[in-house]
Amino acid sequence: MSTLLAIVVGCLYAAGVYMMLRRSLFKLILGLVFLSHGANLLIFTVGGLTRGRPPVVPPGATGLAVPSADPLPQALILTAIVIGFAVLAFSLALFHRGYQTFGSDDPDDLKVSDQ
Amino acid sequence: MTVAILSGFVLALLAPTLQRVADRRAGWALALLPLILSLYFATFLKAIGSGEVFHARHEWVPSLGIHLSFTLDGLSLLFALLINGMGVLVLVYAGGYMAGHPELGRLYAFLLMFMASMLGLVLADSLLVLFVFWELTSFSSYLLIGFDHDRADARAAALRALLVTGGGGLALMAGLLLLGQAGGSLELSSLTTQADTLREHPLATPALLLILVGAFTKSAQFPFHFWLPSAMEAPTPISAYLHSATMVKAGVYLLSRLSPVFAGSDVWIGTLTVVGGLTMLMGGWLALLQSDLKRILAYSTVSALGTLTMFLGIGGPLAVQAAMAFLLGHALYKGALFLVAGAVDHETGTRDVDRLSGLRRAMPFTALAAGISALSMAGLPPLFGFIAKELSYEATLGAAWSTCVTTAAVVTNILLVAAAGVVGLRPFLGQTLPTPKPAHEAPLSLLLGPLTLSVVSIASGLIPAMGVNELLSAASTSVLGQPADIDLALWHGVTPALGLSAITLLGGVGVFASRGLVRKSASCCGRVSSWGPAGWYELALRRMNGLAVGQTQLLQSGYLRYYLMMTVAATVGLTGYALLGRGTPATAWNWFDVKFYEVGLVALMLLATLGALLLKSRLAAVASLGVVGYCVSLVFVLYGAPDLAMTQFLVETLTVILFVLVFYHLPESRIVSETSARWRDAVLALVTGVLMTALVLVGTPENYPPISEYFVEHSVTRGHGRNIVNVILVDFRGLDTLGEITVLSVAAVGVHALLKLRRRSDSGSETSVAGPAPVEAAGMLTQKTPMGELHQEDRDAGDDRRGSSPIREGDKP
Amino acid sequence: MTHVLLVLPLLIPLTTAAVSLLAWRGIALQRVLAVAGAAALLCAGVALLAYVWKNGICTTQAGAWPVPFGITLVADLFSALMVVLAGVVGLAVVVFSLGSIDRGRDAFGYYPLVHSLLLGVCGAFLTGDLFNLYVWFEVMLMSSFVLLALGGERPQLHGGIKYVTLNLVSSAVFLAAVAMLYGLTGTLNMADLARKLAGIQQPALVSAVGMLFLIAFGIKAAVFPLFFWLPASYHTPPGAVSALFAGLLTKVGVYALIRVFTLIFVGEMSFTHLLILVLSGLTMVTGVLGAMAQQEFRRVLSFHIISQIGYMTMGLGLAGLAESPAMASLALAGSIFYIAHHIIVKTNLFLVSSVARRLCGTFELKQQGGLYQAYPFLAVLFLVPAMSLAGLPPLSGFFAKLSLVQAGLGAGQYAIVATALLVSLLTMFSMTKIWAEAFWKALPEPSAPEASPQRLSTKPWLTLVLPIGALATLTIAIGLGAEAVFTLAMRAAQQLIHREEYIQAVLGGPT
Amino acid sequence: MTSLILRTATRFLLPLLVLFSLFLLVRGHHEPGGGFSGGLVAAAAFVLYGLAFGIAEVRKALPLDPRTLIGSGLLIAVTSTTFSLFAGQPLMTSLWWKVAIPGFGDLDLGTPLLFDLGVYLAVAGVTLLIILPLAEE
Repeated sequence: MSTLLAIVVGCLYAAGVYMMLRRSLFKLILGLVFLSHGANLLIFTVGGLTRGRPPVVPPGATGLAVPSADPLPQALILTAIVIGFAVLAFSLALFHRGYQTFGSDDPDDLKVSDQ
Repeated sequence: MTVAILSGFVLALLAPTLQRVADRRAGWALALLPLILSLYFATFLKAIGSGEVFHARHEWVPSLGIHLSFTLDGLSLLFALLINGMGVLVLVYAGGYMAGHPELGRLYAFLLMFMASMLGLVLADSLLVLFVFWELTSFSSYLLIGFDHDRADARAAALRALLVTGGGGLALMAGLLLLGQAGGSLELSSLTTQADTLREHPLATPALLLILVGAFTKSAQFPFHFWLPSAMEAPTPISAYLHSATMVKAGVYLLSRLSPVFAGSDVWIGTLTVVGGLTMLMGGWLALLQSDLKRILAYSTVSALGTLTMFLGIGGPLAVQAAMAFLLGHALYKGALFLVAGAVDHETGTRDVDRLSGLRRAMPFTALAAGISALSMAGLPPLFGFIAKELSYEATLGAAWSTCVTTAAVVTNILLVAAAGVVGLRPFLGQTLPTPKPAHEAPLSLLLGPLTLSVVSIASGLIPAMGVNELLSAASTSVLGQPADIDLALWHGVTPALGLSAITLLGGVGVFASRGLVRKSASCCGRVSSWGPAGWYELALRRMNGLAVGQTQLLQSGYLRYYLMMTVAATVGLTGYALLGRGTPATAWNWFDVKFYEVGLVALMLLATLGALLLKSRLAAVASLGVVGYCVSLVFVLYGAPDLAMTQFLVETLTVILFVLVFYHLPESRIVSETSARWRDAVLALVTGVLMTALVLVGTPENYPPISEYFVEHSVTRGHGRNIVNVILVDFRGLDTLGEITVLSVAAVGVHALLKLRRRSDSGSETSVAGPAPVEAAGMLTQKTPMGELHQEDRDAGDDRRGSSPIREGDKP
Repeated sequence: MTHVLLVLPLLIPLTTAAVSLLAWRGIALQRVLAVAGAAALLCAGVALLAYVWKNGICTTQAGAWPVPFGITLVADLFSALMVVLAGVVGLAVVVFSLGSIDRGRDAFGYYPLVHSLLLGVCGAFLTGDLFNLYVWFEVMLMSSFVLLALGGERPQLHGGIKYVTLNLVSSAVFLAAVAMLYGLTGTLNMADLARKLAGIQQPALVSAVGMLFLIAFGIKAAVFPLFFWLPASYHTPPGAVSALFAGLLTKVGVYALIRVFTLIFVGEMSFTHLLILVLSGLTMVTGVLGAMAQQEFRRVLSFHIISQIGYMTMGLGLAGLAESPAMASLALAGSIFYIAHHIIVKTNLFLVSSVARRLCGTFELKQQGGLYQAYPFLAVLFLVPAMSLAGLPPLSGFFAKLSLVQAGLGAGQYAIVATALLVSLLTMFSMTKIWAEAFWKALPEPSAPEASPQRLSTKPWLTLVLPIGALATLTIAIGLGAEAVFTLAMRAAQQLIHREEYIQAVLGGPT
Repeated sequence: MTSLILRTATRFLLPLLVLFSLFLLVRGHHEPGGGFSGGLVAAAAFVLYGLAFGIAEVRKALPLDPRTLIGSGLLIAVTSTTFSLFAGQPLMTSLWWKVAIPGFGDLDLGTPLLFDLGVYLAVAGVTLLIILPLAEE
């Protein structure tokens, strides 16, 4: 499965990059979401996959009897998901304001602020 | 010694205040400092004449090898006396010349800063300290040349001087550091002691060449000379001080200083003699072609600097003595002539020699000083200029290729005799011509300088034993690195040098008489001058600016897509090269344990991804995005991550809601990139994807037991929780979570502000929220409404500039 | 003592931000809190620096979990110095903001945002854990996003979208890089990583991961060819915000680069550090050329940031290629000195630009003028940092440049030395451009009617000039007292070069 | 959206969902859940309420302004981490107490739970602060 997921990760990154390069801020933000999915799955895959055994100690026990999924990548991903959400919400608001101000969804119209 | 240097800087800080308080007397008052310093340094004359050397040393930045070490030997003493002596005269002169100027206080400050820097330069023993002061002189001369800052010409001239000398300064810095590396020390005193081994070091020649660049730029040697004439934009007191007597001699000083280390090496002799000789000839010729008093003087200064450089290149006791004598003589007469030129300009309103004549009647004292100095410049006895010139001829006659060198010197001197006539005699003799301002005698403050210098010229010519002998001997001793005894005298008997002097004088008079002809014929080939180094400088500047604009338009194009593309390409390129560029690493293919429902899940996910990629409808694309998110959440479920799954599920739902809220009302996007762009992007995207896949495949092998084993073990016993992920979040790695909720909070504040804070905001809740903000703190703005003030503050010019920006106003009602 | 000192730089801004958010109705209170918080942060930083100077590298384990399992906070001299600098910039900018930020921004959380930015910055400096570094980076980034866009003016949105997008790419790369390292070594603690990575026999993979870090941090540091977001955005927010960004943000990227490439990725230095050196040269040149092409005060300054980032990374590159540890230390010390100098000087220049904008009504140099005649004091306050930036002795920039050049010559890397020197001449050129246009030149006639240099009323004048004056004084002090700062930089560099010291301090247990 | 059924249902759902979110928070230390999911659910409850009654009503129904929620959440979280500093322990060192509740048994109470509560409040406040103005647009 890790091989399959590796390919999925690649596809998500590719999709993200492709979308970010489109002339649409909407696609740009979609692309960002895909990048963050890709990164999350990458952590998940690289951290090692274990089927179906959540890292929760049964009541009464003090440790896990059987090897279970690595909890650390999960915690990292959780943090990353939340941060990704914060970033997404802000980008959406930024886009929203931008659209209201310039009336355009085309990033090429943002050219004037540079040289 | 250190106090002597620092006092100048301190006084510079106080000068503007003093000027406000003392007004007309400020110049006289400020001149007291250099006067005291001159006397102070003069007291060393006896001891140094008898071979003593004085040192002072303080720690400054020892870890970088910079010690504030100073040495006073003959050479330093000569310069110190020149700097301070001229300083006295110039400060007094400036007070009269610039009387009533609103920025006179600043002028004093800059002059004093310059004086102190120059003093530091000639006293420094550490090469880096020397460099520090070197740069300070460049910088203060920048401020001084641009003193008339309202004029674009003055600003351009200041910049030109700064760039040329500053550029040379950087070469000098590299050279000095290399020299320090080669010699293992940055102290001049210890470098000179190991001159022989140093010269053999492979770094010595590059170091020397770099240092020469620095010295040549500062001392206006060909091809860097062009900044000096244009620096005549500065008010005359500044030109007199910086561009005749002191700053331009800094390069010569440095060469003299390093002479004990390098003199005699082929590079040294060749470069200095050739460059110096060229500069000397060219300066003399160009001086003759000018009609502006200050420019004539400037070019003749260039010529003199060339002469000095040439003598240092020739080397040996005779040449060095000649150089030192010439240096002193030149400072005396050239300083006086500059001051005279200023006085003439000040009293008549013009500096054009063709419009000046017969001034001796209106300005007798000025005329007297001018005459004496001009004669000294022409090398007539009994003035000091004569002695210097005799010595020079003796030196050239004794040099290698003496015919060549002597001829050049004679030709140059002929030209300079003519120039001296143009500057010092022509305006004062003959018929009186009307001038823009009716001419009358200059005030005492303007006369003091020229007259004093003239007197010194005569005195040192007549009785050189009165200190001058000693001073120049001591200076030559320092330059040669071995005792040198000069016995200056007006009469040497009938020598070849005397003959040359006579030829020079006759030739000079001849050229002076026919200078009209010379100038006319020269103006025919005037176009040649635009080919000179000044033209190169302008061209280089333009090219550089063109390059800058071109490069910036290319790189900082404003297209976000290109920025992204570059960034992604750099990522893929560098990472890919590091990973695959040097052989293929082993990968862990692992197809066997795939379950069929997993394949289904992945297929669904990829399908949805494709949907988000290709679907035209925004809602459909968002829905596809949601599907991908839920699939990811399912992956988490399958692989033992219920917390993740739950969070991912909730977040994905929120995401979709947000997307819908934002995009629901917007029209479809209709812009489609060109096919070629799509292909290009697709390739880049694909390569990125492949790289990431490859990274995952290569990066999975576990080399060490992960630290999470500790968490599993201690979650219940020490973390008091059975859900290990949550214990990690709130305890094991709680700091991450603290940061994470901060990110969330900040984002929320940002979203709120973005949506609520705006230009045409209805005065809703936020306005009242603002409450009684301290009015005086936001005070200078006049708008009543808080929202309106937004525009006052730092509105960006990016849009203001481009009124015709293609972007429409927002379509929100 | 260690436990408290190490966490104060985090707790102070965080608490300030949290309380300010609670007091979102009381703007006056927020202002007071902001100044007090920034001052406290500065004090805490100085105390920490003094403590580390005396006791060597110190660490604390968040949650008292043993290394490498919990999150370690580490202060060596480098990071402590950076915290002090963050405090200096924070305090200067907050005071400047008092007189320059409008009430609209005030009411929408300007001051808590500044403090959350400082939190992110200090967190990044102090953490010894790679994922934790990611989190602090995000705190910093998110705060900067909001500060950049706060006010929602058109140029801000323009710049903001580019800034956000490109920095998010950086975050994605960073995250992937951290994941790769965890996969390789099973740990996140930097010291532990450094030790374990040495035992991994996959140089290509390790270098590739190193490249990911180079890219991720390179974007934040605005290294060639990853700097586009910076000139696109830094000239758009209010002056105080640009100053804050200019002072701190890119330097966090540089800090991270230095940390990671002296501690963790030291296996293939002839490849990685040579690459860094080449990129440094390109960064210097492209940045300074960009600055030459600009005619707007803040744009010139923005491009100069890029150019000078090149100098900072140059030291890192040289350190990797130097033959002796002494030379490597000198190179890194040059970098550290440069960072310290640049943070102060650049912040100051942006603050000056903001004042100039107020006086002339525009940032466009062509339309500015007359400041030298009307405000000689301000002119001096500009000249000091500007000339320091150009490396004029004896100001701070000279010693920064000097030590780098010395190290470059010592390492025999003449090409980069020549580049650095040439670029410093061009820097001088564009600083004099600002000087000639905004200060020397008379104010052009047809500019906006309200835009004649006129004296500001006294109170904001004070809050505006006080920070500028203080920073200028600091620049001079660093120059004249270069020995103290350089000794500090040198010792910090030695700590970085002798990485065992760091590893020992962290893994050997809390002191 | 303003159907009677939804309104009636929401009136009941709001307290239920808030309760459920608290349940998630409390149970999170042992079973999947925790402050983050809890906070999200709590916020969702109010968003749902907004769908039924309009955003203005949510602002009225909210016990605290979202920004206050965020501020207090952050402050609680920070404060919970600093207790240990006073005890001479590193930041965030957890302190646990066994509290005997009659009829329930021993309860493990500790600073990490307080921290989680801070997370809960902050997340709820954040979500509301993001969604409410967007929904108002």
